[in-house]
Amino acid sequence: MLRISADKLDSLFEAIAAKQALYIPADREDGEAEYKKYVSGMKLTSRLNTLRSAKDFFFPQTEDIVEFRMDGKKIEVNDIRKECEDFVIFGVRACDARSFTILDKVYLVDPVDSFYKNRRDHGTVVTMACSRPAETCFCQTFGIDPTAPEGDCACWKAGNYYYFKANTEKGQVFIDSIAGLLEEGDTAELDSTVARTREIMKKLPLANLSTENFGGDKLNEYFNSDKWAELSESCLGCGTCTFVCPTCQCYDIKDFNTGNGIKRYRCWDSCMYSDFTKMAHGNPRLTQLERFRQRFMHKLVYFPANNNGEFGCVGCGRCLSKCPISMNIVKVMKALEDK
Amino acid sequence: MQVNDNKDFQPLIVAFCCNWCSYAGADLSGTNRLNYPTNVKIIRVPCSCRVNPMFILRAFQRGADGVILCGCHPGDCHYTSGNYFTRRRMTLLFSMLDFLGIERDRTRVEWVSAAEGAKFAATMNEFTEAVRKLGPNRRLEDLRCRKQ
Amino acid sequence: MNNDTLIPYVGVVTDIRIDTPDVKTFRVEAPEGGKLFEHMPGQCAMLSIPGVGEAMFSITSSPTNKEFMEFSIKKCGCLTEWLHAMEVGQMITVRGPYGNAFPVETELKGKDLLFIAGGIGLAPLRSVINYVRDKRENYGDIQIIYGSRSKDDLVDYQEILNEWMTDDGVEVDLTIDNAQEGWDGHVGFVPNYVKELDPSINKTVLICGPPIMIKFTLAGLKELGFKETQVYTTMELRMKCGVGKCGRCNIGNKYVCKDGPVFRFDQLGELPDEY
Amino acid sequence: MQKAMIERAKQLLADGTVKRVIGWKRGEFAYDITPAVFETADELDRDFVFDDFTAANVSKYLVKESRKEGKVLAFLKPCDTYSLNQLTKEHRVDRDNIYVIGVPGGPKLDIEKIKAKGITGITNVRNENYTIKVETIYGTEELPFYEAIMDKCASCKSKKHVTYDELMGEEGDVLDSNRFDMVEKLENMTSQERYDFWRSELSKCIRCNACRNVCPACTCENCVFDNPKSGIDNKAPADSFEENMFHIIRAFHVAGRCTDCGECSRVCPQHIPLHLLNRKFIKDINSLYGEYQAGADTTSKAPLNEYTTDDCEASIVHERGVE
Repeated sequence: MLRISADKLDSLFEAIAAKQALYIPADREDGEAEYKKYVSGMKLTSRLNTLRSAKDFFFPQTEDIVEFRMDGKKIEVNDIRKECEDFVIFGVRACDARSFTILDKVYLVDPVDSFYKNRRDHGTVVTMACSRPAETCFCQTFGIDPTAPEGDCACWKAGNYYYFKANTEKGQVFIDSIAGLLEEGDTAELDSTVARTREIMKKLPLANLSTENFGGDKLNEYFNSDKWAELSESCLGCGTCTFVCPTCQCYDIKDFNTGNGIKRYRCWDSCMYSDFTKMAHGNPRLTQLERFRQRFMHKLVYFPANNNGEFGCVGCGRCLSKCPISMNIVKVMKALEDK
Repeated sequence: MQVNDNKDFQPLIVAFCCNWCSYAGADLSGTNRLNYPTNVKIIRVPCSCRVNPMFILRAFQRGADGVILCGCHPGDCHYTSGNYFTRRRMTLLFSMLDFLGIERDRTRVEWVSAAEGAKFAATMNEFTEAVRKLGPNRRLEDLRCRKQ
Repeated sequence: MNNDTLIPYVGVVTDIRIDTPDVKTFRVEAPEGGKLFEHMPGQCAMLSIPGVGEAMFSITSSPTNKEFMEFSIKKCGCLTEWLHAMEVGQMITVRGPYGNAFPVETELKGKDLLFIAGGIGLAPLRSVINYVRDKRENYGDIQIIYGSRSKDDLVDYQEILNEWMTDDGVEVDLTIDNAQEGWDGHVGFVPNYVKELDPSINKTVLICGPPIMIKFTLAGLKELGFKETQVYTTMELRMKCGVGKCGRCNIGNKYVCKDGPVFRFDQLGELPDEY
Repeated sequence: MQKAMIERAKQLLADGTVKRVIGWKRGEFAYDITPAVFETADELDRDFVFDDFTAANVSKYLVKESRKEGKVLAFLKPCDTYSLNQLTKEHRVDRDNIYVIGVPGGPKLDIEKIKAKGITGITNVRNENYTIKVETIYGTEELPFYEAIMDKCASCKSKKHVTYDELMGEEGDVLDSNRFDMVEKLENMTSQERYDFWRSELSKCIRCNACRNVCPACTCENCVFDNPKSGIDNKAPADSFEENMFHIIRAFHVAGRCTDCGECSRVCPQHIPLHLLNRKFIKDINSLYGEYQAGADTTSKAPLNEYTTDDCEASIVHERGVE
């Protein structure tokens, strides 16, 4: 298998960054990690994952869609889309890599979202296998193997080496582009690392969480569950869970008057917000109970109903650690199952 | 920010003037043919107390380089006490803007009575000059609103 | 790059008709004339005034009209207030068509049709009614039961009087909520009127109106012997994208903008009660 | 303490004094505690928790809970009682419908601080004589208690309960805290340094509104940032201006009403030190208009709701501090 020794990682990054923009998860002053554009000397974080998910690369928090020039009764529409430049995201975890396939199921189905597709076409995702999962991890619940991540190209760290394997054509192109720096090597150390990680995964506190009681066929059963009132009672109605979530894909479209034209932009929206479904004549989701229910029903019931049983969660655990009141999908799943 | 090399820069100043004193003061300076910069845009408000901190911020957002708030002298408010509240509010707001690193010379409160046409013109000249020295507002501007 | 569905076309308002004190009908054409796009009866479009907002409206004109599209809009919020303040010649932005349509070419073909509408609820049905009238040979009898608060609140009143009522095989029954001078027709709520009229249960029903009217009318229809599979309605929820991606107009796992807005009542029955 | 609280709550439920209890509910792990309402003794026995991680301020929930039928029992830490007093003053809660039991305050632990030390796979956290033993699937780690306490607890202003119907544990005092140290440090920087500091902090904002929604002083029915007619409901930090605007207005709107409970910074997923903005206002108010602690009582007028004729002029901002 192709590999590179850990001390040459910097030169690998340099080589990639010389050709296209490279983003790696790096440390921030407050101890969290976030994706940053690579500059010489930047180091990979030691944190398991970034605070914000990797969805930002394909579905940024805000983006301009179209511009209008208003002149009396006349309107001129300007398409301001530009072809995106090629970029590489290095070090995406297996959970986030799966989140891209989930977002694809929303944005790449007819009618294709050209803004998303543009970025997707130009981005190469290099994933990084996990070896030290956290207590909040439950990706295995959704059939994700963190020791064999998806993405265009997968990468493993074992001992003193980083190993690479292409999963897609794009990944192969990526490997070919850095082939000069890689060397063939045996995988004994890699195999033992993977085996060790698999043992750790069995010990994770959420290892036994299962989706067998969820899916599209549970719609009425769970929608009418009396558990929602209790689960949602302390929800603040903030958007933290939705904004750190790698699969939350809802957006709002808003206009901003710049004084010399109107910019129409889209931005992340949260089903937890009171104005999410508010109309001139009323709101079908009047209290936090309905909004809270919508978020979890979407991930556990509606999404699988529309996508052959695939769930809208990847078990990255971000909402578990970031919710201000520690209410999260794991607690919801356990409460709903507990009849 | 380099000071003094902005000779050509003409700052946009937004002046909120209370209807009873300062706006009349501005009127008087006009009828007395006193000069003050044309780039001072006056917004008339019923009382200086009407000015919400949001107004100040939005003026900056929409391209103002300096914002000045003019009201009746303390004790002379048409509504008895409006300008006293303004004074506390704006003190705290300006202090906060300063705390965030926004140049403190971009904001000012000045009391101008209906009889002080000369003071109004002088204040505007002085304030415009102070802002001109600072250069364009970059720290509290909205890039989307920048004129292309 | 292909044209994205989020990027709208520009349309020109070429005529504004005042229907009722709070409903106006806007005629929209492409700047070079003609329609902006083709649609089927029941489909919707996103209208917007940039800087004010964007919202979904049903297209009230029939697809058989080849020159323009019409939208009947009730003044009830921020955007609609702006729309009502428009003058002829004003440009607006339009994108669409969105959603499914009434199955006029499949399930409704050859059937006797019963339209029940209340207030502005006539707007989406008008498209179907005119479509069916223009392709008269494909459909059986047509009955239209339409009610409103008062005579002044009847949308498209002139068209009803001059065109629909004069057609052969079209029966129009109007009602208003409270008696009023100059009105010698029926007085009473739509649900009761439907029961009084006792329509044949062989008819296929298309219903649209305020939720409370739909609820009671449906109960009444069931009493008369109608089945849920015979009744169609059209829904409305807050929408932003129109293509089932922005994630807010869902009822259960169905998106009103993409899987709707037209639903048959047996389909709605399978969905959670959140609309 | 936890046991005594559960017993007392059960008594009050049983004798009909209260109908509901608001407190904290245990979570999946040792640290993920959720504010919750308990209605039965069973629920209390099973889920009620009061430990080193119950940092959440539950007083805002009383806005809703106190309007329901029947009295609600609230366990409040000293800092939480300030919030409740402030809410009482603003008529946002029905104080007569709340039975307050004062419970000892922190310092509480901040799990983020433990995780920032690279500790992961946490299965249990124990406090043994102010040494924290963190059990993880990778082994046990130790660290001194005070290295992992909440920022808000590290600069605690008071251990005194300002309102209660009953007290459990010992009453503390108002402390001589160091809470303005960081504000002062920033004031002594140059304007450019301050600008850079806040830009790097505020640019992290994802506008999740957690700081606003958790704030016991933010109880407007419809926030100006959610109101489509306000012209500023832009929902996202689309420009650096939006970030500044949101946080200035958020802090300004609670100026003179903020009790400095520190919830805004606690809940911020991006660790922005939002409490510094609030503290700047508190410090200014104290120095310009006299010492004032919001929530210390239920009768005094808020500093922005009153004035004196000899208040300082706004130009004072120009005259002091570093340019």
